[in-house]
Amino acid sequence: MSDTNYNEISKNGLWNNNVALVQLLGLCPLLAVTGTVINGLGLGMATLLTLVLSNAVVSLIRHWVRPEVRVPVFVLIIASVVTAIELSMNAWLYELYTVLGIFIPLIVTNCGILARAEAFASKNSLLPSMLDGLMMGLGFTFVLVTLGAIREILGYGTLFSNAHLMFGDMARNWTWVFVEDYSGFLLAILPPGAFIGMGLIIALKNVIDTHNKKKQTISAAQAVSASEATA
Amino acid sequence: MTRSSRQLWHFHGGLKLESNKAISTQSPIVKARLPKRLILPVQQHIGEAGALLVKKGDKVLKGQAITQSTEYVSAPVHASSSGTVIDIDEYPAPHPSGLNTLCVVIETDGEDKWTELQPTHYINTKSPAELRQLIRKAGIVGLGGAAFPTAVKVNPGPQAHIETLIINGAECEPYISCDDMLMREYATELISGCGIIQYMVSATHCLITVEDNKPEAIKAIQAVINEQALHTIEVVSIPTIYPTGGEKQLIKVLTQKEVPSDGFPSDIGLLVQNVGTAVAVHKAIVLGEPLISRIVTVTGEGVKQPQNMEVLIGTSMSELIEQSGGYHDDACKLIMGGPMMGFTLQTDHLPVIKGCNCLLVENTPEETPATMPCIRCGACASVCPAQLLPQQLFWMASSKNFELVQDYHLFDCIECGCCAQVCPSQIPLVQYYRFAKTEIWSQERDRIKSDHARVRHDFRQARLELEKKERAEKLRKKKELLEKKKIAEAAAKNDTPETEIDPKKAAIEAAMKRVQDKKAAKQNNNTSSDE
Amino acid sequence: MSILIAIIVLATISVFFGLLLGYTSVKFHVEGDPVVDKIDALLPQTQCGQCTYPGCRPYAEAIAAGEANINQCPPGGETTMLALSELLGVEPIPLDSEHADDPEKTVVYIDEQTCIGCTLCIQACPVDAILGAAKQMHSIIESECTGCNLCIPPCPVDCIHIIPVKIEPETWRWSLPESTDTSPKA
Amino acid sequence: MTEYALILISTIWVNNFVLVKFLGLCPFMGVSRKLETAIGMALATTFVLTLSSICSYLVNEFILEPFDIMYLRTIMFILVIAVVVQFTEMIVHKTSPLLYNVLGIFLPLITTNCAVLGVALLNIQKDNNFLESVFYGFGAAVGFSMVLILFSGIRERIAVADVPNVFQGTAIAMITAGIMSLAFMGFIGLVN
Amino acid sequence: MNNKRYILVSGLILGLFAIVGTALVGVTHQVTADKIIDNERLALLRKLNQILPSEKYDNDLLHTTISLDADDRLGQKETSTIYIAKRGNEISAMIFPVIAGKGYSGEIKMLVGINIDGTLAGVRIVSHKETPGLGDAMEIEKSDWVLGFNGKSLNEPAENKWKVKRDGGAFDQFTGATITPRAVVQAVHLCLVYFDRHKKELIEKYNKQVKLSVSNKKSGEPVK
Amino acid sequence: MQFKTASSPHIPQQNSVQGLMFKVLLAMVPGTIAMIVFFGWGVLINIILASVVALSAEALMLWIRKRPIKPYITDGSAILTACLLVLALPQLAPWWLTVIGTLFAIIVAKHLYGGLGFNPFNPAMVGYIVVIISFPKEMTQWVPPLLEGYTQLTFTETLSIIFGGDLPLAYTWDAITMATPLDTVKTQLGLELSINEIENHKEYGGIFGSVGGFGWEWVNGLFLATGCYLAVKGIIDWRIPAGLIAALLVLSNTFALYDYASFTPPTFHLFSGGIMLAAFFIATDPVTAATTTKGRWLYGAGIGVFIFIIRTWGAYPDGIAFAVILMNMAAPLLDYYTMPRAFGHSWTEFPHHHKTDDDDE
Ligand SMILES: Cc1cc2nc3c(=O)[nH]c(=O)nc-3n(C[C@@H](O)[C@H](O)[C@H](O)COP(=O)(O)O)c2cc1C
Ligand SMILES: Cc1cc2nc3c(=O)[nH]c(=O)nc-3n(C[C@H](O)[C@H](O)[C@H](O)COP(=O)(O)O)c2cc1C
Ligand SMILES: Cc1cc2nc3c(=O)[nH]c(=O)nc-3n(C[C@H](O)[C@H](O)[C@H](O)COP(=O)(O)O)c2cc1C
Ligand SMILES: Cc1cc2nc3c(=O)[nH]c(=O)nc-3n(C[C@H](O)[C@H](O)[C@H](O)CO)c2cc1C
Ligand code: SF4
Ligand code: SF4
Ligand code: SF4
Ligand code: SF4
Ligand code: FES
Repeated sequence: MSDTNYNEISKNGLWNNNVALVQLLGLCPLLAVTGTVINGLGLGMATLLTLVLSNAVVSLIRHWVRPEVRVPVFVLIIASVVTAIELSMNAWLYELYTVLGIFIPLIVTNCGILARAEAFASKNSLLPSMLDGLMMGLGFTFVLVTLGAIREILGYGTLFSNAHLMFGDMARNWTWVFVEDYSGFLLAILPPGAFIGMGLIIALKNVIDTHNKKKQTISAAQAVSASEATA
Repeated sequence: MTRSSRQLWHFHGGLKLESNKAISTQSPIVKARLPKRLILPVQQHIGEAGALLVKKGDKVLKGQAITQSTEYVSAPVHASSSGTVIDIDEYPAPHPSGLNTLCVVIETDGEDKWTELQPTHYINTKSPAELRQLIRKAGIVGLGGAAFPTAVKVNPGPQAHIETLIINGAECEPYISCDDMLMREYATELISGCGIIQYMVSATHCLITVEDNKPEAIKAIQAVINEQALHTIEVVSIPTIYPTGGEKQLIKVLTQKEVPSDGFPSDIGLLVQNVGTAVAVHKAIVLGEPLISRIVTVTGEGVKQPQNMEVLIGTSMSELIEQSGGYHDDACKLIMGGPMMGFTLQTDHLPVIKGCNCLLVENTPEETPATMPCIRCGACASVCPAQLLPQQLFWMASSKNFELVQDYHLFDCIECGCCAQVCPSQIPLVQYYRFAKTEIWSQERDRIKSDHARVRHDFRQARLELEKKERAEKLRKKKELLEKKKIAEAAAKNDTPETEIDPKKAAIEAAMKRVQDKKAAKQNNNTSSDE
Repeated sequence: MSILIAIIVLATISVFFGLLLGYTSVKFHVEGDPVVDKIDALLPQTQCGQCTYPGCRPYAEAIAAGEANINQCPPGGETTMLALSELLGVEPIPLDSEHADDPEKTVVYIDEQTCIGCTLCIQACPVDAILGAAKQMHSIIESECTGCNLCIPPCPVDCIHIIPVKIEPETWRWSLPESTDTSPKA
Repeated sequence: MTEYALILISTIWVNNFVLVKFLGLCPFMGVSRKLETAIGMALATTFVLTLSSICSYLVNEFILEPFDIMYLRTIMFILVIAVVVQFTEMIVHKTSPLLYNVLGIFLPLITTNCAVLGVALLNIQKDNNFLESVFYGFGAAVGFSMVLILFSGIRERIAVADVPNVFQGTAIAMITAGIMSLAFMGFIGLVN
Repeated sequence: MNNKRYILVSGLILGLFAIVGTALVGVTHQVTADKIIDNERLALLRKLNQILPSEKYDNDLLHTTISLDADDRLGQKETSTIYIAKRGNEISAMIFPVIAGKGYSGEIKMLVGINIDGTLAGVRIVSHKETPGLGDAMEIEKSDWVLGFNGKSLNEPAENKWKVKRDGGAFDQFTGATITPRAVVQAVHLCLVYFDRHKKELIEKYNKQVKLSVSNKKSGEPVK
Repeated sequence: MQFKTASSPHIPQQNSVQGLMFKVLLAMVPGTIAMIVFFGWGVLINIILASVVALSAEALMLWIRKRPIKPYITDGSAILTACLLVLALPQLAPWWLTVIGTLFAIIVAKHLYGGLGFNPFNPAMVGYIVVIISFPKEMTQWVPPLLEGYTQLTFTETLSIIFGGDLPLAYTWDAITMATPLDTVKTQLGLELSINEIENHKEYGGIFGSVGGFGWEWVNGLFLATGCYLAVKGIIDWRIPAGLIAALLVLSNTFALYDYASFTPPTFHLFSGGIMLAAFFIATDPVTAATTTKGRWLYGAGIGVFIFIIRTWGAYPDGIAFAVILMNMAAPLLDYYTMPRAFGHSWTEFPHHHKTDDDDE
C-alpha cells in the first residue's frame, strides 16, 4: 500500500467501515456508557486518543515484531497507552472517570483498537496510520454521541446533562431540557434500550446507504440516458 | 385364520380423507377402444432407458419388444398393438415438467395381432431365476406408483431372506379405484400372481392387504382363497387411513417394524408389491403376455362418466376422457395419479404410461384462503407419517439451506401431502420439498461435474507446466547437444543416449511433438487468416 | 524507585513470556491452510475468470485471505454464494446486479461447417473440452464443457455458439412456489 | 457453599455479562450467526474466562500487591491473558487438530473480548478470594455461553425470516439482543 | 542454534516493549498519584458534606473515624466506619453507614448523619436495587423525599409515627411503592435508636482512640 | 385444452390462519367478560384502544413493507396480540401506556422480524415488558375487584382517568387502586409475615377469596375452561399448558410443604394473576413456542419454572411475561435438540448432537 488515499481513509473511518456500525467492534463501551451524551463523548475521546497513539506506535514498530509475539506486543502497547490515559483521567477528570468506571481500562480490549493495529497500522506508515486512528476514533465517537443523545433525550428528556464532568464547572448550565418534569422513558436508559437504540442506528445507516446507492444508480442512469440523448 | 385374529399396529399421523371412490366403481371395468396411434415413451420407469430395437417404418406386432434393457435397473417397452412405427422422436411426456421425451409412435393397423407368446404352464418347472428373467423380459414395473422394475425387486439378493410377501391393495388415495376394481374382477389372476411371486422369493406367507372401505374386493379375494383352500395366502383388512398404502406405513401397520431409512423392505424380510403388479406377473408367466396394458381410473368432478378402463399403454389420455363422456364445462385441472400425490398435466394429449393409475379431472374449486406464512402451529408434524418436522423442512427449503434440510431428513419424506393438507397457512409444502430434492440432486450433479472439471483443469495446468519445462529443457538439450556434438566431433565419436527406451523420455518426446503440431497449427492459422 | 521495580517486574515477566511464546512457536509449528481447499471445492470450477481472478483457485485463495467478497462468481450464482456464506459463517451478500439468480447453464457448440480447425479454441479451453487437430474441424465434448465461453473470443471465424444445456425430465427441477411474498426470503 | 451458588446465579442470570453488564458483546454479535460456531466460541470462552480469573487472581496476589504496583494491573492482566491464550492456541493447534477446529480458531478472538479483562478487573474490584474468583469467572463464562448459544439459535431462525431490508443482519440482531436483555430484567432482585 | 536465537529474540522484543510501556505508565503514575488520592478523598468528603455541610464541623472528617463491628441493628454484616464531626473539641455529629435490608428488591445502602443532640442531620442513599422509576425516588437526584428526614429525631415525630403514612405514620410513601420508603424509614429509625442507646459508648470509644494516638504521637492522626 | 398446474395435494381444504385466530379470540371472550365484571370498564376501553392501535400499526407496517394488507389485517393476529396485552395491563393504565405497549408489540416485536409467523418473541409479552420496566408506577394501577369498601368507578370516570390522566375529584389513587393479591402476598412476605397472617390480615384478607384472590379465581377458572376446550379441539397443543401447570404445581407444592408459612400455596399460584391466560393463550402462541412434542413439554415446564422463580424471589410480582420471553429464547434450541426420531431412523443417530453443559432448557 504505497499510495495512500487519505480521503478514502477518512471516509472509511467515519462511515463506510465505521468501527461500531459496520465492523461491530467496541460494542461493550458503546452500549454501556451511552446513557448520556457526555458519557459517550468522554469515552469516545479516550478511545480516540488510544487509537491514534497505539496506531502510531504500532506503525513505527511494525517491522520489528514477529508473528508469535505480535499480539502480546500490540496488546502491551495498547494497554500502556490506556493505563496512562486512565491514570490521567483519574487525576483530572475524576467524576467522569467514576461514571465510566471499568470501561476505561476496558478500552484495552476494545476489539476495534487491536483490529486497527492488526489490519491497518501494522501495514502502513506513520501518517496514514495516525489518520486512520483519528478517523476511526471520530467515527466511533460519533456513534457514541448519537446513541447517547437518543438515549438521553428519551430517557431523561435532556441533552448535555452533566457536561461539567468533562468541561468543568462552567458547563454546569449547558444542559438542554426538552420536557420539563419528564417522567422518563426508562427503557431507553436501561440495557435493553441500548441494544434497541443501536439496532435502530444501524438500520438508519442502512436506510441512508440504500438511499445513496439509489441516487447513485439513478444519476448514473441519467448520465447514460443523457449521453445517449446527445449521441 | 380369520381376518380379525391378526393384530395390527398404527403408524404416526396420517389422515382420514373422504374416499370418493364410489363414483368410479358403479360400472365394471371397460376396455378402452383401440386407438389410431400409440405413443410409447422409452423411459417409463425408474432406472435407465432401454436401447431401441426398432426404427422408423418397421412393422411391429402386439407384445413385440421395442426396447431392450442394457442396464440392470431397467425395463423394456413393448408395442401395445400391432402396426407401423411412424416416428421416433421427442414428444411431450406425462411428467410434471411437461418436457419432451423420446417416444416411439406406432400407427395401429386395427388387427391387434399378437406376437408369438410363450406361456409357462407349470411354474414349478422353472427356477426363480428363470421366472425373474421372464418378468424382466415382460417389462413389468411396479404398478403401485413408483414404476420400479419388478424383476429387480423380486431379486433381493443372496443374503436377504423374504419371509412375507405383502400384496398392497390398500389404495389409500381418494378417487382412485383401479386396484379395487382389479381385485373384484381379477381375484383369481391376482391369487395366481401372488403364488408366483411367493414362489420366486420363497416367502412363507403372503398377506393381501385391503383397506376396510373395499368390502367387495375383500370378499372376492377371500372367495378365491377359500375356493382354492390356500393356507399361506391371507387377506387382511386394514383401517382406512391415508397413506396406509405407502410401503413403509403398510409394513408398520402389519408388523410394527420400520423399514430402516437407508434400507429396503427386504432388509427386514419383506417384499411389497401392488395388486396390479401381481396380476401383471400372472399374465407374464402364465399367459406369456408382456406389460402392454393397465387399468386406469378416469374420475373426478370434472369428467362426465367416471369409470375404470383397461387401457393399452401409449393410448392418448384425451381418448380416455372422450370415452368417459368428456369434460364438464368447469373442468380445470387434469391430474395423473390421485389427488394427494398426483401431479397436474398441462394438456391431455399425452400417452398413458405404465405408472399411470388414475386420471383425475377436477373442477374449479371455491376460493381458498390465501397462502400465509408458516405460523409453526405444528399441525403438519402431527400428521406426518414419516415422523418428520415438515415446517422445519419448509423453512430450510425455502431459505435454500440444502444442508440442514437433509439433516432434517428431507429424503425420508414420501411426498404424501398430509402436511400440506392440514396446513392452516395453505402453504404448498410438498412443492418446497420437491424443489429442495431436485435442487439437491442437481447440485450433486454439478458437484460431480465441477470435481471432474477441476481434475481436468489441474491436469491441463500440469501439462502446460510440463510443456513449458520441456521446452526449456529441449532448448538446453539442444545447446548441450550442440556442444556435445562439437566435443564429439572433436573426439570423433558418437553417442546416442536417446535411444534408450525411457517412458519419461517417450512422454516428453510425444509432448514435444504435440507442441510442434500446435506451432504448425498456429502458423497455419496465421496463414489462413492472412488469406 | 517504584518505577524501577515496576519495570523490572514487568520486563522479567515479559521476557519470560516472550521466550515461552518463541519456544512454542518453534516447537509447535503447523503448516497449511485447509480453508482454501474447502472454498475451492465449492466453486464451480468453470475457470472463467469473471470473478476477476485467474480461475477458481486464485479466487478461493483471495476469499480465504479476506481480500475478495463471496459474491463475485457469476457461474456459481446464488447457490455458491450461499454455500460460501455458510462455510465461512458470514452474512450472505446479494450477487452483483445482473446475476441476481442462478444463471442458466450453458455449453457451447462449434458450427462444424464454418470451423477452420485453427486450434485457437483448444488452447483457450481450461478443461480440454475441445477435440480436434490442426486443420481439422473441431468439436466440443459436451459432457466436459463447463460453459465458460473462454473459447469464443479467440475464434477467428466466430463459429462457436452458446446453447443452453438441455433439460430432460430426469434433470428437471421443481421451482419454488410463486407466491413468495408471504413466504420467507431466500 | 450458598455463597458460591449465589455467585453463579448472579453471574449467570441476574448480572449476565452480556445482557446486563455489557461485556463481551463483540464476539456475542460476531460469532452467533451459526449455532455450531457459537457452541465452539462458548466452550473456548468458558475455558479462557475461567483461566483468566485464576491467572489474574494469582498475578494480583503474588505480583501486583507484593510489589505495590496496582496501577499496572490492566497491563499485567491483559499481557498474561494474551500470552496464555496464544500459548494455548499454539499447543492445541499442534496437538489436537480436532480440538483446534472446535476451539482453537476462536482463541485469538478471545483476547480482545472485554469479558476476559472485565472478569479480572471485577474480581479485584469485588475483593474476591481465590475460590470466589474461580466461581465468578466460571459463572460469567456460563452466562456468556448460554446467551450466546440461545442467541445463535434465534439468529438462525431470523436469518430465514422476512425481515425488512434495512433491518436485515446486524440491526435486527441488536434488537433481538435488546429483547433478550428485556427478558433478563425479570431476574432483578433474585440475588441481593 | 538458529531456533535458540529465534526464541531469544522473541523474549527480548516482548521485554523491550514491556520496559518502554511500563516506563510510560510509571511516569504517568508518579505524576498523577497524589492527585488521584486527593480526588478520592474529595469525592467521599463531598458525599459526607451533603449530609453535613462543611460549615457544621471543623475537623478532618475523613480521618476522624471509629470502626464498628458488624451490627444487625445497622444492617451491617461487616466492620464499618463511622465518621465523627467535631466543632472545636466537641463532637457535633456522627455519620453512620446503614443498610436497609428490606427494600423491595434488595439492600439499600445509605449514610445517616445524626447530630449529637439526636436530630437527623441528613440521610443519603449510597446504592440500591429498587425498581427504577418507582423505588428510586429516594435518591436525592430523583426527588426531595430524603430531605424529609432532616431535623427529625426519635421523638419528633413520636415513636409510633416512625412509619409511612399508609401504615399510619408521618412519612410519605411514593405512589405505587410503599415498600421502599417503609424500609428506609425503618432503617433510619433503627439507626436513631442505636445512636440513642450507644451514644456514650461511641464517644468513649472515640476518646480512647484519641488518647491512644496522642500518647503514641501527635493528635489528629487516624486511628485504626 | 390447457389445464392449470399446481403441486399436490389437490384437495381443497378450509383450514386457515384466520379461522384459528378467531377461534382463539372467541375462547377468550368469557374470561374477558369476567374481567370486565370484576375489574370495571377499564378493561374494555383499553381493549378497544389497543385493537385500533394494533390494526393501524399493522396496516402501516404492511404498507411500508409493501406487503398485501388485506389478508394480514384480517387474520386476527394483531387483535389477539392487542387483547392479550391489555388483559395483562392494569385496568386503569393510561392511554399512552397502552399505545406504547401495543406499538412496541406490533412494530418492534412483530414487524421488524417480518410480521406474522416470523417473530421469535411473543409480541404481546414484549409490549408488556417494555411498559412494565419503563413505567412501573403506572403499572401498579390495578383496581380492586368488586369488593366491599372500595369504590367502583363508572364508565365515564374510567374513561376520563384513562384518557385524561386526572382523577375525578372525589378520589385519590390510593383509594381506587390497590396491589394485586400476588403483589400483596409478595410484599407482605417480604415483611416477614406468614401466609396465614396475610390471609387473615384485616386489610388484605378480603381480596384473597377462596383460592386465588377475589375475582381472579373466576377469571382464571373461565380461561381454564375455554382453554381446555381449545386443547380438546386441537387448536392449541395441550402439552404446553400441561407442562406449565405441572411445573408450577410441583415447585409450589414442594416449597409450600417445606415451609408453609413463607411460600405461597399452590392453589394461589395457579389461580392468581394471569396463569391460566398465560398457560392456554399466551404460552401457546404457536409462532413463538417450541414445535416438537418433547420441546413443547419442556417449553411449558420452563415457563412454569421461571414464573415460580420470579414470583418467589424476583422483584416483579408476576413473572409470566419474562418467563415466556425467556423460553421464547430457548425455543429454537429446544426444537433443535428434541427433533423427533424420523421414521426408519434409530433413536441414537441424531446427526449433530453437540450437547454442551451451558445450554439451558
Ligand atoms: C414492576 C413492579 C416494581 C415494583 N417496584 C417497587 C419498588 O421498587 N419499591 C416498592 O416499594 N415497591 C415496588 N413495587 C411494589 C409496589 O407496587 C407495591 O404494590 C407497593 O409497594 C405496596 O403496595 P401498597 O402501596 O398498596 O402498600 C413494585 C411493583 C411492581 C409491579
Ligand atoms: C433407486 C432405487 C433402488 C431400489 N432398489 C431396490 C432393491 O434393491 N431391492 C428392493 O427390494 N427394492 C428396491 N427398490 C424399490 C423400493 O423399495 C420401493 O419398492 C419402490 O421405490 C417403490 O416404492 P413406493 O411406491 O412406495 O415409492 C428400489 C427403489 C429405488 C427408487
Ligand atoms: C404415500 C404413498 C401412498 C401409496 N399408496 C399406495 C396404494 O394405495 N397402493 C399401492 O399399491 N401402492 C401405494 N404406494 C406405493 C407403495 O409404497 C409401494 O411402492 C408399492 O406398493 C410397491 O409395489 P409395486 O412395486 O408393485 O408398485 C404408495 C406410496 C406412497 C409413497
Ligand atoms: C393459540 C394462539 C395463541 C396466541 N398467543 C399470542 C400471544 O400470546 N401473544 C401475541 O402477541 N399473539 C398471540 N397469538 C397471535 C399470533 O400468533 C401472534 O401475534 C404471532 O406471534 C404473530 O406473528 C396467538 C395465536 C394463537 C393461535
Ligand atoms: S401446518 Fe403449515 S403453518 Fe402449521 S407448522 Fe406446518 S407448515 Fe407451518
Ligand atoms: S409430504 Fe413429506 S413431510 Fe409432508 S407429511 Fe408427507 S412425508 Fe411428511
Ligand atoms: S467466476 Fe467462478 S467459475 Fe469463474 S473463475 Fe471465478 S470462481 Fe471460477
Ligand atoms: S469448450 Fe469453450 S465454453 Fe466449453 S469449457 Fe472449453 S472453453 Fe469453456
Ligand atoms: S468491546 Fe467488548 S468485546 Fe468488543
